[in-house]
Amino acid sequence: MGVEEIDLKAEETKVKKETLIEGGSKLSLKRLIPVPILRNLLLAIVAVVIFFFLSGHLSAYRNYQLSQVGPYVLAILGLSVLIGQNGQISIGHGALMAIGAWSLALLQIHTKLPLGVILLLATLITTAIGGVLGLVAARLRGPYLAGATLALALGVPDIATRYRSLFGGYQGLQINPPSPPAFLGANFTPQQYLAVIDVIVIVIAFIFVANLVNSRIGRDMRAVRDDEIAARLAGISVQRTQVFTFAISSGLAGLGGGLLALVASNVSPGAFSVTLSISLLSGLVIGGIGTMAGALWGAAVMVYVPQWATTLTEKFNMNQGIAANIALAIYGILLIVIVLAAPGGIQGILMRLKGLISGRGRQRATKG
Amino acid sequence: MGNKRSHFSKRFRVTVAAASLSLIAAACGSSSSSSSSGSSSSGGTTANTASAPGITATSILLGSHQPLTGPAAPGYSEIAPAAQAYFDYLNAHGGVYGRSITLKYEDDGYNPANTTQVVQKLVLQDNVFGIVGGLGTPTHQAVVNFLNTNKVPDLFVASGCDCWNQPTVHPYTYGFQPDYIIEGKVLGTYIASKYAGMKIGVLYQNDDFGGGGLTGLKQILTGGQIVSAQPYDPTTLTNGLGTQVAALQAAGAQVVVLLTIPAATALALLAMASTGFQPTLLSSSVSADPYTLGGLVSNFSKGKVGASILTGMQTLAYLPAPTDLTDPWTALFKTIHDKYDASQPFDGNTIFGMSMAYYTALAIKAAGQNPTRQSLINAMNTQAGSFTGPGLTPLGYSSTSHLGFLGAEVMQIGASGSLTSTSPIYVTNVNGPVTTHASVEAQVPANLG
Amino acid sequence: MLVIEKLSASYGPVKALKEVSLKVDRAKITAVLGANGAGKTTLLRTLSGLVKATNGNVSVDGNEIVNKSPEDIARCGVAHVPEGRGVVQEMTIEENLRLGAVWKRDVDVKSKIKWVYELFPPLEPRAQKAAFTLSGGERQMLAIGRALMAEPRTLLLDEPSLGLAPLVTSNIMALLRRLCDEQGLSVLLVEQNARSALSVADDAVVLSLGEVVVADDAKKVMSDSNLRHHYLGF
Amino acid sequence: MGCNLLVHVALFAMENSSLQVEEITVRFGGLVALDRVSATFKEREVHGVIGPNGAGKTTLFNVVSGFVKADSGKLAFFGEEVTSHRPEKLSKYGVARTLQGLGLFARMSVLENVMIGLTSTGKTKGFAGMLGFGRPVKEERIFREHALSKLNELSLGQYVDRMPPSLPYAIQKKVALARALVLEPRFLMLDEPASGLSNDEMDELGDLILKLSEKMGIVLVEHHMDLVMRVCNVITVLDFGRVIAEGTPDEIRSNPQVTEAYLGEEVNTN
Amino acid sequence: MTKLITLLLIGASNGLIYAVVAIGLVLIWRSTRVVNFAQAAMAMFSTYIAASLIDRKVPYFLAFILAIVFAFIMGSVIERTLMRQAAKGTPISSVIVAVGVLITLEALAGVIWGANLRNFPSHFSLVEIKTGGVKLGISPFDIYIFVAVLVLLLALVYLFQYTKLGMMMRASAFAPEVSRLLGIRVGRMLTLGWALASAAGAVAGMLAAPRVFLFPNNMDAVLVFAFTAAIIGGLDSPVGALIGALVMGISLSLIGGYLGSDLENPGAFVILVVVLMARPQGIFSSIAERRV
Repeated sequence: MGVEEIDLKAEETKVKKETLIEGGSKLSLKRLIPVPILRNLLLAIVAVVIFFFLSGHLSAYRNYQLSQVGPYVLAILGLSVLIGQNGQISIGHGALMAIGAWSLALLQIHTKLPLGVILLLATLITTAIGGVLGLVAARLRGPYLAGATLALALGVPDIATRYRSLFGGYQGLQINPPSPPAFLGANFTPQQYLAVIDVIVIVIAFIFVANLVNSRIGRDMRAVRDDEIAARLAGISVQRTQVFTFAISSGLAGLGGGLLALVASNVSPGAFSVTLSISLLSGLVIGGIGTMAGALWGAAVMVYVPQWATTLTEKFNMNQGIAANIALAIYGILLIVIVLAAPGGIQGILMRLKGLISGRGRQRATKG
Repeated sequence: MGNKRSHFSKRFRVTVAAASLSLIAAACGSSSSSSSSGSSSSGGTTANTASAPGITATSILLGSHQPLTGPAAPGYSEIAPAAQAYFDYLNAHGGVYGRSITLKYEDDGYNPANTTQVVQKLVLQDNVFGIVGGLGTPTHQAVVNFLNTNKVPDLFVASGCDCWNQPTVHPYTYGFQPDYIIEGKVLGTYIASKYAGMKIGVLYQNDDFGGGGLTGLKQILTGGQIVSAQPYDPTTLTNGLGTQVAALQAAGAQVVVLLTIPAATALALLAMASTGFQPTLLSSSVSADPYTLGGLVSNFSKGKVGASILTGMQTLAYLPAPTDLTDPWTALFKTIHDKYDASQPFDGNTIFGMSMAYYTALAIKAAGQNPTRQSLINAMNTQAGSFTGPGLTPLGYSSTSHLGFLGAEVMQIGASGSLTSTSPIYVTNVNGPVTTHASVEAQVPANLG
Repeated sequence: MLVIEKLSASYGPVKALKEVSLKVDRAKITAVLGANGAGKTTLLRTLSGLVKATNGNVSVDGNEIVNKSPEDIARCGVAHVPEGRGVVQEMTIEENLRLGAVWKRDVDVKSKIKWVYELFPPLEPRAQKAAFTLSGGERQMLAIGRALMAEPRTLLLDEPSLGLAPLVTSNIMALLRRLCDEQGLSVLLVEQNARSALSVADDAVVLSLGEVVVADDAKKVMSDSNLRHHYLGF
Repeated sequence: MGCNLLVHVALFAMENSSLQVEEITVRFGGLVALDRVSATFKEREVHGVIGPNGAGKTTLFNVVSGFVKADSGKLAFFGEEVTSHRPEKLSKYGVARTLQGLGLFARMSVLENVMIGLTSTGKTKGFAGMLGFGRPVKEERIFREHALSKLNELSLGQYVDRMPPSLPYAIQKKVALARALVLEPRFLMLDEPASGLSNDEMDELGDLILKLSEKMGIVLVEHHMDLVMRVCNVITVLDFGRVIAEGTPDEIRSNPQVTEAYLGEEVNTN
Repeated sequence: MTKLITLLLIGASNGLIYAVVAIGLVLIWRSTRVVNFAQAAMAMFSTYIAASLIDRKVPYFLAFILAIVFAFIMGSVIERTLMRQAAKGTPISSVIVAVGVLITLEALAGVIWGANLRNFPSHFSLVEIKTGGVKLGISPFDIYIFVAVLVLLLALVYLFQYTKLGMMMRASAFAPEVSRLLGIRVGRMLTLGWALASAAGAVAGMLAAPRVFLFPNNMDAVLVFAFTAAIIGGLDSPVGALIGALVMGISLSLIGGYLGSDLENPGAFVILVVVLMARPQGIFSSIAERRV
């Protein structure tokens, strides 16, 4: 009834190479392997292999620390897609992590499915629940959405205490941490195994998210974020895009929750308090909103800074109760300082440094 | 120590001497290689070696996870400093086999995800010999598998969950305080003997603590004697307990059993005082520490309610009362507290922490001059059942049971916060019958070295 | 008396004012005309400090005001009546009027309000109603009345005729002339409604793309064919 | 004027090559924003809509593009009556609209901004976007080619990688235009395209509009009369929500009512 | 029937405390568009100041007033030093800075006063009043809370409706640009908004503490309920906050009493979603701000 739709096949034959972006000279891998999936797969395999060998040189505890970062990377990545790409806020991603964690726990207890399948199912369950919540979220804006999601973070953990026989009540459910398969050898610690699982899951999630962000769907998300009116004029359904993004974002948080269950080998309400949701948001801002690498920095700060602050305070021979509180204060002050000094987060600082080094700082510092 | 001793009563001095003797006997029995003379700090025919992770010739490093910050910190944050204070005292008096004990306790904020992290750090990074007094059910559950897989001794978990008593599944984990179900059974037995036929109401926390206690109560009080059982959620305590108390009152409860944390006990007392509901009150050992509660309820109403609201309330106890300075252990702990832990209050949590430290020292000593993780577990399984100290009731440790205190006695809170016994000591296990027992509280030893 | 010398300002990426110079004497009205986007509103916003000037000087009665904060400029006796809905809609008419002199200590607010009600009779019966209940013309009256509360020496008006019926517009213009004469105000009047503005103004400038293209006596501008060209395009 | 209206009503036959509004009335609370407004926008014609501030021009655009629902009246695209339509559907009808100001996506590159113009033709659904092969990738390539060729056509090729706020205003305006044009619409609705442009830039815009009108119908809301008079075939004049005149630029120029609406009445200062 | 009345009274009295915190949130939201997560910690900190003063034998009401003065100053300082700086970034930056303040203040309280639960004197009896053997279901302290909240609200209403200062604050919140054109120093009004919100928080803290005791995290849950209450009311409206808070307090009490206390938190979520689905901007908010 109107526009002639673009005929994919006919157009494809007319692809002209010379019109590719002027900036195309900057990265050669993109040219070498033009199909994203192959390019990303290659990068992913390289990353996993490198990590696999690196992890062998780390102590069990270092590996464990690394594995702790993973769950938060995924949850923050989910938040980053939601807030950074789509402009919706959530102070309730801790609750979505909880949903993923309990899904994983119940599946592990009641089925004999392999770990990978369980993680996938936990992700899908959270995605579905996130889609339903997204219907509510799409009607709300700004602080109203923030408040609703905060109430979600408050309410969800109590479901576990209410339905004790299923969800384990206040003390929650026990998870058997995955034990490394025999072929990896006797020296392969469970901590190393957890860290490797973490990295594999993160890499897969990053590939999917990167594809999504670089696809039409991702662009629609950003269009809705920047200008709902203009997006509607371009034919984008704002509501559908927002619901979809909320579902995807929830799925990532759910996957993170599943990993957290494995890493903490336990799922209980105490691990999913409102504080967790707020920390995730802080981690996102500290890492840098809207960038994928920002999720890594944010999660690393969440895990390492409190531990580092504790180690620091332990050096001064003081009452450990006071030391614990001083460590907490250091974290709080650092949070304020980073946000005030670097509104773009750590990734923003890195991009600026990179810009300074390559002399092209003006152009790209605001990307994302 | 010598100049200190002059402060103590004559009776106390006698006690100390006797205790030293009994300890020497125990030590000789446990280790043929040891001929420690009790007071000498470097005794033993062989040299001290770094016999296990966390152990050097001169030191022992233990670990623990505690809520030092966050909503669960109030009260519980005192326990580990108190335990460390006892170790400081012990170290100043020769330590164990000349080794000083350090307790490295890390903050987990009562968040199980953090517990896993700090315990992994303590075990893998700091190389502690074992974990003692890890606090909380959900928190400790997150690490119990890890500790047992790695064969790390996991002594005296500070939680009354029956889940720690699984010698076949968790051979390295041992409980400490009476199991919540045992407490419930003891309370039930006491009620059956003293308040037969009266209507019983229960206010319980909706977790393993309150739920376990209720289970125990119901095992004894069959029939319709329990007229109402009201749960509360610890995360919504800011809304008070008025609704639950109103329901208990409406049900006509004459005796109310409180299976509550101290803050909730105080809130319940407040709600009762405000509506003039005055049932006979009984509480679990967790719920009623006269010091803590006295401080909290003293200002309910200017002079009208005050600490008197506590008077007459009966609570379970398996350790001496912090208010009872005539008890030699309380007196000793108070002295230690004043010297090493003065910045913290002296209350039930202090007694708990120091007692736990005392039994820890006993266990390590029993594990031999150069203990290993396995020798510690062996000592727990073979000797710990007969350990005595500040505890009032026998301990349940054996190769087939990892229960700690097997019972409790009922104490009544007096006008000035004093506690008087109103029952025999009840002893039981999770499934067996409840019997009475004589107090096993030991005399205070001179030192452990 | 308002003197503007070579004032330049940018609005985001757009250079909105380019070296604008003009002068308004005491008890005179200068009309600023021009199409949408010519920079009229930016000129007023720069004068009142809401937009930072990139260059140039502005003085009011001898005080240099360029790039001072809007509140300080207001306290120098410059009142800016912004375009359209420049009233605080959630507050009552009387509160809006009180706001006009809120920083000034030596004003007899009661008699001043009474005076404004005399100037704009439709306001008085609705004194306690929220401002959003007013019609467009009444809002404009309120905005002007409020600006007068602080006894300003210089009045900056942004399109007072916007969306008003011709009769209302002509009433407001007539009143403006009267105020100017009686109070000795310097008035800078930005208008799209050129005829009505020129009929009360002493002088006029026409802005086009941020530049002054015509500056002359109002009567002359009225008959100037340049005006027709720059303004209507024919 | 009354006469004009009558003629209009008589001519309102569903023309299948035009956009038609008939007797559209819109009220906001007590305010009548549009009062029985009728107009026919034809293909390959530039139709100007002018009037003083607040005359209802943008409201008319909003009714046509679906942001505002008319209280009464009819709306027809190419002979098909549109009862309730939403802005999301506009591009399906072959109608593109620019927004007042810019309406660009500030944190997306110029290329992405233009690619958004094609998004309604995309077939990639939700989760499939996560796959790095197959249709989504192919589709992206096609989108990119289309957008690039449109950008090159408008001499914007050198800016593809830039963020709009970092560009001169005139370039941003052009990007917005490129986004509207990338789908090759049958109708283009331009909402104040010249605001903020210099004289030279405005001339260039005029040339562009004339060139575009060879392929599509253009509806133009604009204040700059130079431009309107130069490019329009037909002009509709609104004042206080009503059509006060319609005709060729010459007719409008000589219409006293229009002059009155724009210049206002003289004030009797006595 | 008695149960219902008891639940209603308990809910209303909890609701009043949420209301004071919620009004603090509204004050800050209206003037600076920041959801102040630090409100809870600021209230707690001021309450500790009052408690320390009372421990040093300062009379209750003097301590009460001194704590409010302290809170007032603390609020101004936080706005001037941190929030004004944060306002230059994205809206989320401001929220995160507020979270940073929350964490830091709670940690500092832990350092200074320790993590232990302590009591806070109620000054008035918490025991239910009886007249001629008939229980009234409320205690003198309940009446005190009611009166204190009423006084606070009336004081705020007086300030905002009948004083020049209040008028300037309202104008600054509704129309900052117009206000600046009228010579109002909008920046100072923002500082004052934070100061007043902080002072209101101190009142809430001191009213809540006798019943929930005092510890570094004692106001966290109250903040979450107060935030949901403010949202129900529409974040721009102090009256909305009061009504939202009463709705929240009473609903939670009824849910806890009839369905079980573990459904209170999920209940808060359900109530909020139901209200927001009907009114996405809260019940009392003014017009939505969307442009075409």
